[in-house]
Amino acid sequence: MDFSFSDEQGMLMDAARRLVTDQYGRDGARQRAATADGYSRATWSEFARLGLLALNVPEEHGGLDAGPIGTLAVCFVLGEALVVEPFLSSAVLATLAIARLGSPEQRLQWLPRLAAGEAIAVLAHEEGDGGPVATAVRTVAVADGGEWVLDGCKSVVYHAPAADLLLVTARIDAPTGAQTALFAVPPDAAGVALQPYVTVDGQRAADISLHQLRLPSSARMGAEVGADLQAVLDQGLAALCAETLGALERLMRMTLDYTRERVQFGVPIARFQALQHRMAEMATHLEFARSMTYLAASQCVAGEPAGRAAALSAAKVIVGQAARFVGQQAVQLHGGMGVADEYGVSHYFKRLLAAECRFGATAWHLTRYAGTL
Amino acid sequence: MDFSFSDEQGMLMDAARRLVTDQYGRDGARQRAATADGYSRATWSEFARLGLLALNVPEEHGGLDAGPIGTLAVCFVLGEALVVEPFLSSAVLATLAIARLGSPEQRLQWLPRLAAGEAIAVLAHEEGDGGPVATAVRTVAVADGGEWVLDGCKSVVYHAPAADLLLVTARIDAPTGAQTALFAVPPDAAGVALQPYVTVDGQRAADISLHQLRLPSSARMGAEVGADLQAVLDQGLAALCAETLGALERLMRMTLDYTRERVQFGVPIARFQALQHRMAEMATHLEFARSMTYLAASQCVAGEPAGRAAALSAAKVIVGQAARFVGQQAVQLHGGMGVADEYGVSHYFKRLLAAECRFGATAWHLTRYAGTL
Amino acid sequence: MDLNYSAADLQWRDEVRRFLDASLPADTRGRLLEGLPAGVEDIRRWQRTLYAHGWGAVAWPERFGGLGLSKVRQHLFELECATAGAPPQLPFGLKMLGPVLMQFGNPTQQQYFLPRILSGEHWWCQGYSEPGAGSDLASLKTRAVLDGEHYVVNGQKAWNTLGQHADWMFCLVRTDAAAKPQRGISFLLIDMRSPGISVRPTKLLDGTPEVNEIWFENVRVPVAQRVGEENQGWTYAKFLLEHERTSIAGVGVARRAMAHLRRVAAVHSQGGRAMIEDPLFRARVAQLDIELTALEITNLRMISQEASKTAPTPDASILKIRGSQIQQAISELLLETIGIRALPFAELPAQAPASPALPGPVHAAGLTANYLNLRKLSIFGGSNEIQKNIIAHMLLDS
Amino acid sequence: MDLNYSAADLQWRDEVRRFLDASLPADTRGRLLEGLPAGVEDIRRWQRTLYAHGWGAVAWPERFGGLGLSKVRQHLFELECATAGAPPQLPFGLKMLGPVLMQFGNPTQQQYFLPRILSGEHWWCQGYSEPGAGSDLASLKTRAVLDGEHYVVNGQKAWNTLGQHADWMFCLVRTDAAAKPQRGISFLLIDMRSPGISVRPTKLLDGTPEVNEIWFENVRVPVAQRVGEENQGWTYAKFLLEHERTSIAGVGVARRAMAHLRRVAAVHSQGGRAMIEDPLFRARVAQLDIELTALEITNLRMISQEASKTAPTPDASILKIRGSQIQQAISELLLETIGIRALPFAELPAQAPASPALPGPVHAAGLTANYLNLRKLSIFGGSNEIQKNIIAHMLLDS
Repeated sequence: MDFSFSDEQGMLMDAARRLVTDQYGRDGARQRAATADGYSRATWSEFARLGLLALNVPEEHGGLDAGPIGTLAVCFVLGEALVVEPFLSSAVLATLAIARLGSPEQRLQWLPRLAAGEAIAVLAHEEGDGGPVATAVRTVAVADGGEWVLDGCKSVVYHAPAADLLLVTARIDAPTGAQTALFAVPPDAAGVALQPYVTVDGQRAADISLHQLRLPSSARMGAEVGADLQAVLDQGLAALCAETLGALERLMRMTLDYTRERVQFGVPIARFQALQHRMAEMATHLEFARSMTYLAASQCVAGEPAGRAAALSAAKVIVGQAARFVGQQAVQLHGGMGVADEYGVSHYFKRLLAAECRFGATAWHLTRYAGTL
Repeated sequence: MDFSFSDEQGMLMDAARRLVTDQYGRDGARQRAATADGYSRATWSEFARLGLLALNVPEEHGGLDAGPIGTLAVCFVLGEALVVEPFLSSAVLATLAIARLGSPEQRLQWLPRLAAGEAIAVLAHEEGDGGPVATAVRTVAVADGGEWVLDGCKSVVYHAPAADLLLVTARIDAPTGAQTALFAVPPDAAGVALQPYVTVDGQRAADISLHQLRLPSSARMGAEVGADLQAVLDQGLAALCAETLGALERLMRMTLDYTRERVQFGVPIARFQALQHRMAEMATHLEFARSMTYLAASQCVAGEPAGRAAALSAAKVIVGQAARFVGQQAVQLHGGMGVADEYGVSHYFKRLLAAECRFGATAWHLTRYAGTL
Repeated sequence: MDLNYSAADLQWRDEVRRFLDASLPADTRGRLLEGLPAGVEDIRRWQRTLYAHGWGAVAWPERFGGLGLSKVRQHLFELECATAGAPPQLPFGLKMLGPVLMQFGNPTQQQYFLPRILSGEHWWCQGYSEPGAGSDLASLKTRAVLDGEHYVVNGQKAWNTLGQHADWMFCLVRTDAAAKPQRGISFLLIDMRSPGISVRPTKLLDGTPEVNEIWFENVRVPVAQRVGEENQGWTYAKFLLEHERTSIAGVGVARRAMAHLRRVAAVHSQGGRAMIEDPLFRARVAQLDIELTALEITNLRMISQEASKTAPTPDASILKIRGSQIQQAISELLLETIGIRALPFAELPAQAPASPALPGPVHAAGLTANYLNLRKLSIFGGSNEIQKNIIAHMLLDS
Repeated sequence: MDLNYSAADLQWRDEVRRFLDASLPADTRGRLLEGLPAGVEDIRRWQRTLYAHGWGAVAWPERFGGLGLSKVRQHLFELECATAGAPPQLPFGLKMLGPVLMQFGNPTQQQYFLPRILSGEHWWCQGYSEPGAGSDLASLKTRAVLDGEHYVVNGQKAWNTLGQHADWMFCLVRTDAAAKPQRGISFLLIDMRSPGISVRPTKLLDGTPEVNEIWFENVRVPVAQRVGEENQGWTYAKFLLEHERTSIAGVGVARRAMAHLRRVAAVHSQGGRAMIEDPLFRARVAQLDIELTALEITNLRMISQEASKTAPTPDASILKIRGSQIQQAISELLLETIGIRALPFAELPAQAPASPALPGPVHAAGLTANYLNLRKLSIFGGSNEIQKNIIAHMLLDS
């Protein structure tokens, strides 16, 4: 039983913190949200230079293979600063998917480029039906004369507008039952249409429609990918929890600082017991979220699938409820400053809101967990 | 739209208040709970003398026919003092049932005696399956040679140990479908067995088992009694809400008084903002409970059945949640005094707990209401 | 006790309904029933429509151009308007300043300003809060110094709602710096086109520029635009705050939102099932619907009993807290109804009937903005913490 | 980071399980797994059994007869004992006084008292709270005046847990009335059979006589029974309060209650369906089960990191609040599981394995008493309000 980070994980955190300090300053997230891309290519190069994009690249491909705990350490720091570069999308989800499911050629083709920041890949899986489940796919792939033909829709794919590669899941109806398959898809292929937009947390995403998209047979990654894809989705969820924990911790700190400074009725409002107790409750949510974020990552290292699913759902429920409570109370305790978009709280509040909705909302995970009782 | 009591209702409240002041003093409920009967026959006579037992007796039988609002007014006062005499059981539920469903002979036989406090009757309907629904009956009545034969069980019938008459519901399988029927049953009839006990709120109740209970055909009250029985049950629930409101209001007052007097850290604990805000929340629950108690009684006067069911469920949810919150917080704010059985809070807490469970628990009513959406 | 509306009340309700059917513009109605906020032009146009019908201020006494409605009928009017999808009437002139002028204004002020509030010609805003004095109004710092027939005003107001559109502001200023905090305040009416006023709109969480910072630099205000006595402004402000609270519960708006929630939950599916069929979700909707009923009955009870009150009560604070909580909770459930579709986000266009341009179902388009916007309800107009202080003091000091 | 138990930890757990299988009396186990509290004799017998096995105080250092277990293995020990249905070990001697004596007691005190705590020969109780000093310990009034080789103690203690069975009490008394509130307090060990002590048990909500009022009238206590220095008692009391909190979260007991909840909810039907099949109820059970997992991980994290702390943390207060809330919430759900069967009520018999004699299903018999009894959790040992004060001060002053 060990809750500490290794020296190597500590160094990763330091690297991430250096990057954030150098690149983000006080208002980096907001500045980036106002640009057309929604993120900074220069910062992305800096991620690569510091080796952070190789975090989930296997050692055989020159990566760090830092695993779920290393990813937690980095994502926590990125969450503190509300980093908007496609780290979770490309350097965690897509990189893991390629490393686990790509052919030797696909791995050689993409992993070095992803690690170098020369390409961005995203996993296009979610179809709006609830949770991060590998088998929840309605997009269909049909074999047709040595090619695959895909039809379907993908919902709210983060960072898809920036992607050089889409990893698309689809269902293949085989004699042994439906299988989930994964395909490498160039975003500019005929039959692929992106509807890009800004998300509530100021990031970029797109809905993707696939209409008679024809792919060569080599585009298929792996065979029956269910278990591996589930492991990738689980790591993504754990990483989202880590990001969210970072945002929660910073927002808690901001709220403590604000209430110590803000004077009403002649005293700092931190002196009011009702607000003190609220902050004690916020801190309690935060500590529970921290524990469950650690549990989520730890389960991605070692858990068997059923126990892992229950633990991840439990983690998402606790982190999601912390996001709701801490976010709302931080706004409330900031008063007018909390609801004015130009102050910092607003950005954290929206990031926490997005985290609640992504990878299955709180109610979805609670229901899934209840099914395991 | 009128939220005030009429002069006549005000006089009823005054009468009830006089009775409570004279008979109960500071510790009347606790003293009665420690006796074998669990209530005071002398007090019961006083109820009769003041005319309160004639509250729901029709005018043609010399009663006041005061209706649901008059009943609310009286029950509110009785709830304030945690009165344990069988007012709700006998003078509301059973009296209404006989008045609505009894034959002329049954009415003549029982109503004057009930009004005079010479007899106590109880309605034995609930079988432990949830809510106060006229049709939720598994006890069976079978016609056999001019007699009825009843088999079944009744759960937690308040004041049954004191009753001179049981009004028992049973299901009759008729060619046109199952019907609910009501029977007048002497408690000492062969085939009737009472298992008496004390309830959590210090009152007396019993489980009643009916085994091959043979009754003359004249024991049946009314024919298809569903709608009338439902109206009686609804008035019982409304009266329970009123009692509970009285208890809530008194407990709120006790908590305000206690926190003003109790000194910790050199000041009355009512000065602590966290406790102030808690009491503000308690008061808010109380005001919602008051409104919904009024609505419940008002619906019993004039509502059509479907709307009445929804309104009563809404009232029970609000009153039940108020009972839970105000009860728990009153205990919490009284600290050690709150959990010590010898102080007053304990008794109120348990009465509120019982109110939550009776006539369908909060969750049951919430689910029923959700079904009407 | 009779919790049913009288036949005459119901007649009034039917009259309101007929009027709404005939006169509420379809574009406005459509926008509001979809959960989108009213635009500035919706608000202006609706006030003109009401005025033309003689209903510019149904609550005002007849001698000032109102209908002198009972509180119960005022409630019915607001309920019917809100649930039908009518825009709000701006409270600043009608509910806040109007009653102050009727009570404390001189005849000249009454004759000039009241008809222009009624017609919608003057858009009023409120100059109370300051950067250092949000909940703590008594500590306000904006100064007014007498210079002949004018006050010269300097200072800054904050969290001013919709003042960027306003023609006039009623404003608390400090006229005696030496007096105790609540003394030495005066109540001025300021023409927003006066030289020296600058207005900076601030976006709320949802991106709408709904509040403003306003600076006064040597703004000259004629003494004739002072209401009542110098240094007695606190009295008028307190009077105003009490009148502001008549419809503070927001029952009508909450009922409209609840109807919207039930529509969206019946239409939007997650996991192949309409959300309203999910037992957990349905129970949460039921709980809120019940609380909303309790709020409405409590509101009616409190306004019905207002006339017979002998001492101040915490009624308004109770209604404000629970009203804001219920509206916020409905907005949360609406957000949860649509799951991942809550993520695409665009600021709302200012005018009816347009929805924000986003992919995905139309019913999802405004829900995130709505949720974000309504966070203000528990903060503005006296935060819920302040309201709880008020309740506790009334409970404990009585 | 590795949230799995080490192989050696798991070996220890298995050893504890084997011991429990072999040694935990079936009558005690049956009673506790049904949700009933341990009786006094259950507690005495279990301490003797543990002592005979050499496990009288697994957390104590080996030189005092303990096993010197790591915090993680202490957690495992308590978790396994609780979930198997073992009675609690009384904390007063083992967790509270024991560490104080080891740190501040003289060798004579250590040699006399520690082995008798270990064996269960001495039942200890705590003399801290007073009628006017519940949460506010520093204001205590019980006086001790030096008279030759004795202190003469006069005063009253309140909310004393299980002291009616106690042989000894450790007690805070005021020895210098002139000093500041937290100075002038001494820490005495008092033989409960001393002349001048009277004990009045008080029933809690469920009817069990679990706390006492205790009066001291000229009770003579040898100076040799003072721990540490005169007037330094506050230091020892603080040290003790910190040690009291190691297993403050109550994870084991909560896990046992959760298992019980799931059993009862699977067995008890309402409306023809087992409660666990009701989606709303099941979701509430799931929520609590998740919170309990979060509590356990948080507990493990906090005790794992205790050694590396450089400053005081609010950890113990967080665990106390959430632990008590979760236990109380489980007791509420248990109560709701059985609906109307929560109404029949009888006080619990004091001894295993009897349940109260009530009609209705056996599993329903103790649930109301359990709910009532556990209301104390958020009050005794520093109310949750006090704990929140502590958390806030640590957060805001750091």
